[in-house]
Amino acid sequence: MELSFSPDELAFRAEVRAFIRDNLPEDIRAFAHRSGYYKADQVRRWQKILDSRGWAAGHWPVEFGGPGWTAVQRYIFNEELLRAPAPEPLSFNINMVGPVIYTFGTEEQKSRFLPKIRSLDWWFCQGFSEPGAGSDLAALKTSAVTDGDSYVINGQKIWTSTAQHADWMFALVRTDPKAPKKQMGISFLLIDMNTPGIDVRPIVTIDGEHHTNEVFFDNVRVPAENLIGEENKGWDYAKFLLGSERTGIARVGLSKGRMDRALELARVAPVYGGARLIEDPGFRQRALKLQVELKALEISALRIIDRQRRNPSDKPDAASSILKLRGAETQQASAELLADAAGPSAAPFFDFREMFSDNEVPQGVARADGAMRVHFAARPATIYGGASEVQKNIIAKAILGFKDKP
Amino acid sequence: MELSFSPDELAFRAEVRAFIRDNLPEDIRAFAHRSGYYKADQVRRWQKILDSRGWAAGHWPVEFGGPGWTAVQRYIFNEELLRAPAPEPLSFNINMVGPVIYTFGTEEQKSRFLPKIRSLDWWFCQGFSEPGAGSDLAALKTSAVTDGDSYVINGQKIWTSTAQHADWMFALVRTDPKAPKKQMGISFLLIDMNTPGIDVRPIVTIDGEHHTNEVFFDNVRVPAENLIGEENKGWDYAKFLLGSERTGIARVGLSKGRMDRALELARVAPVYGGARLIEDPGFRQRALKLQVELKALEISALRIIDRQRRNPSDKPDAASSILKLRGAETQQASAELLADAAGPSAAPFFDFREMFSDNEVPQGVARADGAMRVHFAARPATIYGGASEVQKNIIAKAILGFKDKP
Amino acid sequence: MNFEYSDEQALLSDAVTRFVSDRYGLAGVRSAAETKDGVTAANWQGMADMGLLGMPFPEQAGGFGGGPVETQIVMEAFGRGHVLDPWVGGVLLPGALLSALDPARLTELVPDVATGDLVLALAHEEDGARYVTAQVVTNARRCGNGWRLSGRKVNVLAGAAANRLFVTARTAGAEADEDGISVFEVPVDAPGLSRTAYRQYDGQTVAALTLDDVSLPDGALVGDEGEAFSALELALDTATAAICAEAVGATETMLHATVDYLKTRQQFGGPLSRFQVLQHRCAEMYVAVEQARSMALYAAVSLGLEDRDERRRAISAAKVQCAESARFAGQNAVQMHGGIGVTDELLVGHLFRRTTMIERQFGDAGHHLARLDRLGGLDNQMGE
Amino acid sequence: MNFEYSDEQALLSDAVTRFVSDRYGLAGVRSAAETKDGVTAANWQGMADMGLLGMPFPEQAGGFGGGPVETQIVMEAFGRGHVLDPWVGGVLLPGALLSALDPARLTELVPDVATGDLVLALAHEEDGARYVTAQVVTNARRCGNGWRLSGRKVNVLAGAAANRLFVTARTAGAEADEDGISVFEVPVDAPGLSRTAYRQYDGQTVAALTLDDVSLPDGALVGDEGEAFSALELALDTATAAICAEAVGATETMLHATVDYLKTRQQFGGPLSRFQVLQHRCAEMYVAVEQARSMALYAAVSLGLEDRDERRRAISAAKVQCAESARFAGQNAVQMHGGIGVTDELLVGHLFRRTTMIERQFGDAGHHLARLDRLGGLDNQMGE
Repeated sequence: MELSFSPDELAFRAEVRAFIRDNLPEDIRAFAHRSGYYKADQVRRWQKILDSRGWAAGHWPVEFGGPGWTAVQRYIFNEELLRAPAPEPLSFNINMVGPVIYTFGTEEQKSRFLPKIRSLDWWFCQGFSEPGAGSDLAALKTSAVTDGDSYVINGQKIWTSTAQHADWMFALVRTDPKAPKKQMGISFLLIDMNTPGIDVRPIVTIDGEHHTNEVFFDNVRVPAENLIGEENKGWDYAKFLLGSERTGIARVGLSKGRMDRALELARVAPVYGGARLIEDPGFRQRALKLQVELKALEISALRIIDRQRRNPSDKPDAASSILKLRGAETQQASAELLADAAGPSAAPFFDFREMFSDNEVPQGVARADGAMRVHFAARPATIYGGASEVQKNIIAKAILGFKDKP
Repeated sequence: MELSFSPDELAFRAEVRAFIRDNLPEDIRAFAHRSGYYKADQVRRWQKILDSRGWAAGHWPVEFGGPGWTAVQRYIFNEELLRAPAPEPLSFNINMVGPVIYTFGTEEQKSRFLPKIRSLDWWFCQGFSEPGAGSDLAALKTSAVTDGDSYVINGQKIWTSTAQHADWMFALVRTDPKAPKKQMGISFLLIDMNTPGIDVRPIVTIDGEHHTNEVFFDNVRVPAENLIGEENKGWDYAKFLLGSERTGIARVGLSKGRMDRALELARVAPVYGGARLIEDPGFRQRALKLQVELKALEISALRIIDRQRRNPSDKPDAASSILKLRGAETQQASAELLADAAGPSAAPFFDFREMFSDNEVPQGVARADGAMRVHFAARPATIYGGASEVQKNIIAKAILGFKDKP
Repeated sequence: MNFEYSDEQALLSDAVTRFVSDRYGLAGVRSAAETKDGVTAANWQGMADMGLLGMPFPEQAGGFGGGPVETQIVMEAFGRGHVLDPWVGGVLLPGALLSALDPARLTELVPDVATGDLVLALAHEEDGARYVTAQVVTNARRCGNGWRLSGRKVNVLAGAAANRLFVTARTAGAEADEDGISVFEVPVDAPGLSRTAYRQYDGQTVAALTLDDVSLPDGALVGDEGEAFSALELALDTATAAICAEAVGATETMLHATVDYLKTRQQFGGPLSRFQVLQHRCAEMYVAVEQARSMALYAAVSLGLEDRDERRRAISAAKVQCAESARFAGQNAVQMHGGIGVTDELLVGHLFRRTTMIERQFGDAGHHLARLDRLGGLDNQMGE
Repeated sequence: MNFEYSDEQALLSDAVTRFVSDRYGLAGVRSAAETKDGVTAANWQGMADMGLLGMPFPEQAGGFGGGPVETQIVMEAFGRGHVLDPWVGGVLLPGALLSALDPARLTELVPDVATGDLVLALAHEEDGARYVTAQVVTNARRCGNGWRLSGRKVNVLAGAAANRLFVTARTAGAEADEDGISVFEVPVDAPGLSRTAYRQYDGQTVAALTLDDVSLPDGALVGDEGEAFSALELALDTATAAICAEAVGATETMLHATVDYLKTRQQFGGPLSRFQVLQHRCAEMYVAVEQARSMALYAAVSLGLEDRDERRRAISAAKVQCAESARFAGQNAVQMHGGIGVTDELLVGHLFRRTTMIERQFGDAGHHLARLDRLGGLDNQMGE
């Protein structure tokens, strides 16, 4: 029993910290600190830097360019990136489509896609959700009909984050509409986003930004060689993808980074009587309670990693639902603390899209311009990737053995 | 629009306060202050004092001995009792069986029962709940079979609070087991607790006390003249009873009284550094938040009373579910604040039943002996009289119009 | 005790509700986005026609004599329909300040405010002052027969549209002293004054002002020199009570929108409304809305109190409750809408941005709990 | 990083779990209620036979060399089965104090403690001291070659059963000074000492002591005069870590009991378990238990830290989490059981009384959050 990191693990953490300090471009660091946000080109540049260090894909097998890290090293690496903050390797590429390809893809697919996925030369987006399906993913309707050596795709995807930047999409499409169960008859396709017939339309979210999209397919032709695995087995690959590498989902480092920033602001923000916000009893109580929750969550994450190390299993570990559930809540709580620390300085809307070029905010009006954006952007954390309600259903069924369908 | 009490209402409040101050026996005041609790004989004595002042039954019609108060006066009266604290008129008598009798009873029943119900010469308990029925009251099984001029009762009641003190029980019994719906075939009977065949067995609750009981009926003969209203219509009378006089259910005064006591203790309890608990930031924040909640709840209660005054209706007002729900929560929160203010002084178990006479607590060990008892005794507040979950169902259905059965 | 609206109040409520439902909602969001200065001309004219722009002023000053309860009625309706036009910033807040500091000056202005020809604004907040009302660094010094002002003001409500500006400045004392704060009327075309409009996250357009040695005549001083603090605090408390009512209206709309959405939205083979956790969450939102409504009323009524500390306690308690209710109801409305709740396609997302700002406007829950704490809590029960 | 139990630890866990499930639960509540002094003789002997009474002491002292992780294993099992016999009060807490103050004296005692012949107790808490460790009014003054003690002690764990008492008393300083606190060994039959046993709400039997000019020889002083505070704090931190683990076990049992109850209990024509709000509440209880388990581990491991402030931060953070988890899980277990949950007929009601006491024992969440605050928060992130 040893809760602390070993000397080797601590050395690794120091190495990661030093690498970030020395190699993260200053403009990325400054922009993130100001906005809690990254631009697409910043994500690409940083991923190339990581790739040249061999750190682009922490949990990939060495033969495909992984660094051969332990689960603890992977955890440390992610947490350090989040807290720095520095961009994480794009999840669609590294955590999702990459593992699907090296597990189920052909040799040709592996050699064609994996290096470019790792280096982010090819940016992937995820085409799973559809309007009307909500959390019921398998209710998808987008159709793929075989025509010679191609599939012809028609339909619509929604909540397609970063589609506006993406070179490729990995998508679930319906290849057999007559299959007896809705989970059958679905295939997993890679779609070049430059193919004619694809229309990407922005969805603006409550943080005022354009992260996500609707994507329309009108007779889009996809070569059959872009099918992953077997036709009509796509649901299996999707389940594999959604269950993999969930120990980082607590994202404790992200919350810690927000807490760091909130305390930094609170040390200068005035309150009544000439004191600073950091001395305010209510603020301190909230910050202290959040520290305790984060510490508990961090240890819970490490406990689950450790258990998985000792009892490896292919099945997703239901206990990691704790990490998603409580992780999302603490991301929100830390974002809220940050917004509260910023106070009125967070009110002005900063348009990182530069869509409204006439909405010019005078220099110096606000010193905490990213705080409100971070607060709004944190709200979906309890919705996407399995909403909190879904995580509780999982715990109730898989861990507590409730059989009644709620 | 006038949120404050009118001069007349304020004068009435002053009159009630003065009456309590001048007439509440000192032993009752001292015992309640020490324990948050009353003994049965104290409840009886105080009720007689109120009755001789004409204040025993605030909302009864004047012809049956009510004082002719407005809804606001009734609210003020109850809140003053709770905050003093002084015993409330026994709910079983005054809020429950009394109104049923003067609304549905015969003239003989009215003249026989109402004066003794008002004066508490006859203490009533409520025989509704049964083992196995839980919140599903209408699933009751205790049977009443006609035999000449009597009913013969067999079965079992549970959660029969104060049955050990009661002279009478008002009970729901099944007179027609073949009725097409379980709500039909139920009758409302008054049962003399001295009748042979009744066995009262104590249930000890987590506060270590004996408030409630199981009551067993073995061929208990009840004269047919003790039937209220029509046979097999008992469910209607029970619904009438449960829906009546719900504006006092927030019991804000009770919570305020607990808060008063908690602050009193906090002014002397030491914390680190030579300060007192009342200066502790965390304690103050909790107390302040609770004050705000109580103020909101009080105004919500007055708003509902005012609306009912302007739009009288026979139907229970679903909005009063707010009062039960939030009222029970604030009763618990104030009890918890009290227990926390008392700290280790609340740990010793004080046995007001004197059942364990060898559990003698040395004088002076604890100065806040009732605090933990109050905390435990407050837990059922969210369970009895319609659990919090049931109140939320009521709001969801009756106010928000959700039709799906959850 | 009586919570009933008078006949006039009931008529006002109906009229404002109709006005708002005709013109605002998502349509109002779009028209507000098209304005440069945050005022939708046609809607502002509509408010003038209904008498809303003169409502809070005494009849002898040419207003309609509405009090805090009328403001509460208007703001609740504005909240329900997400009215972005700056009635609080352009009418109520500066009006309350002038009414306390210099009623005669207000009487002069009221007729043109009531027709919509004049939009007022109070420029008080400074960058980094957070919620400390007395934190005024902008300074005014006497210069011959007049004054010279220098400093910066931010987040000025109605500041982009205003054609009469009232600016707080320090004429004595140190940075956060309550004594020594004065109010000046500054012509919008005064040399040395520049203003920049920008949007806040809730879609309101506000302004930042820079005063670079702006020269003003002696008569620009409003009220007594250095004595503005308590009027300023009263005006801010008045505006706080107003946005408490706005929060009630906004959360009510979010609740109804959520209930409707759950009843309609099909998922896993049935409507979302069949899930008990969602039904219960809506029930809790309903409780939150009603508790906020009670405290918004309490705030409104408290504005008339003689005892200044009693008023401050009531306003702070109300803001704590309304902020908490807005937070709970807003966050859960978004959560239960799922993906669509975090977009700008439904009104609920816009209302959420507004209630999130209301939580913090004129002091967040922490600020007001601290103020309540300093004043010994409600009824001064925790005081000395 | 490694959370795995060693083989010995795994064996210990199995053995204690078996022992507890054989002897405790509701049966243990009844046997504890029959004792006068709070120790069930047969069960205490059983603990001796298993080596639990000597477990936390060094092997060279005749113990079994168990550390904080072993304590955590034992206490979690004790919590699961609601063990009322005073292992913390009679073995762990006074043992930790002696180990820090006077290891030689401990070595003398260990053999008899391990066999169960000796039950120790630390009499420290005073009436009205709340959680202030340095609040010691009981005084000891030198008198010839010895000492004379006067004062009162309350809520002494294992105090009714103990045959070796260790009492804190002030030899210098003012009421709440950290300096000037000393520990004395007081024979249970010392003239002037009286003790009264009574029950606490959780069913534990404790004692109040009155010391009326009790005369002690010079050798009664344990450790250095006036220097006991930091050992006392370490001992209390050790006991705090132990009851954190107990809370984990107790809440885990309450969770399982609730899940089973919901699956079994029929209401409105079906099992309660079909209600989604109840399922989700159980899921939240599960999260609460797991978060508490993580922090109980953190507390255990922190006891070995060199840096005293780091240890204090960790213990306080753990107590805050475990108190909050105990509160949430306990209150909801009772709520979901409904009426039967507030009676003493099911174990859940007894466990709830115990977890409610654990919340407050050795300092409640407010006390420990304040301590964490004084120490600048975790990692001293909020310090100067």
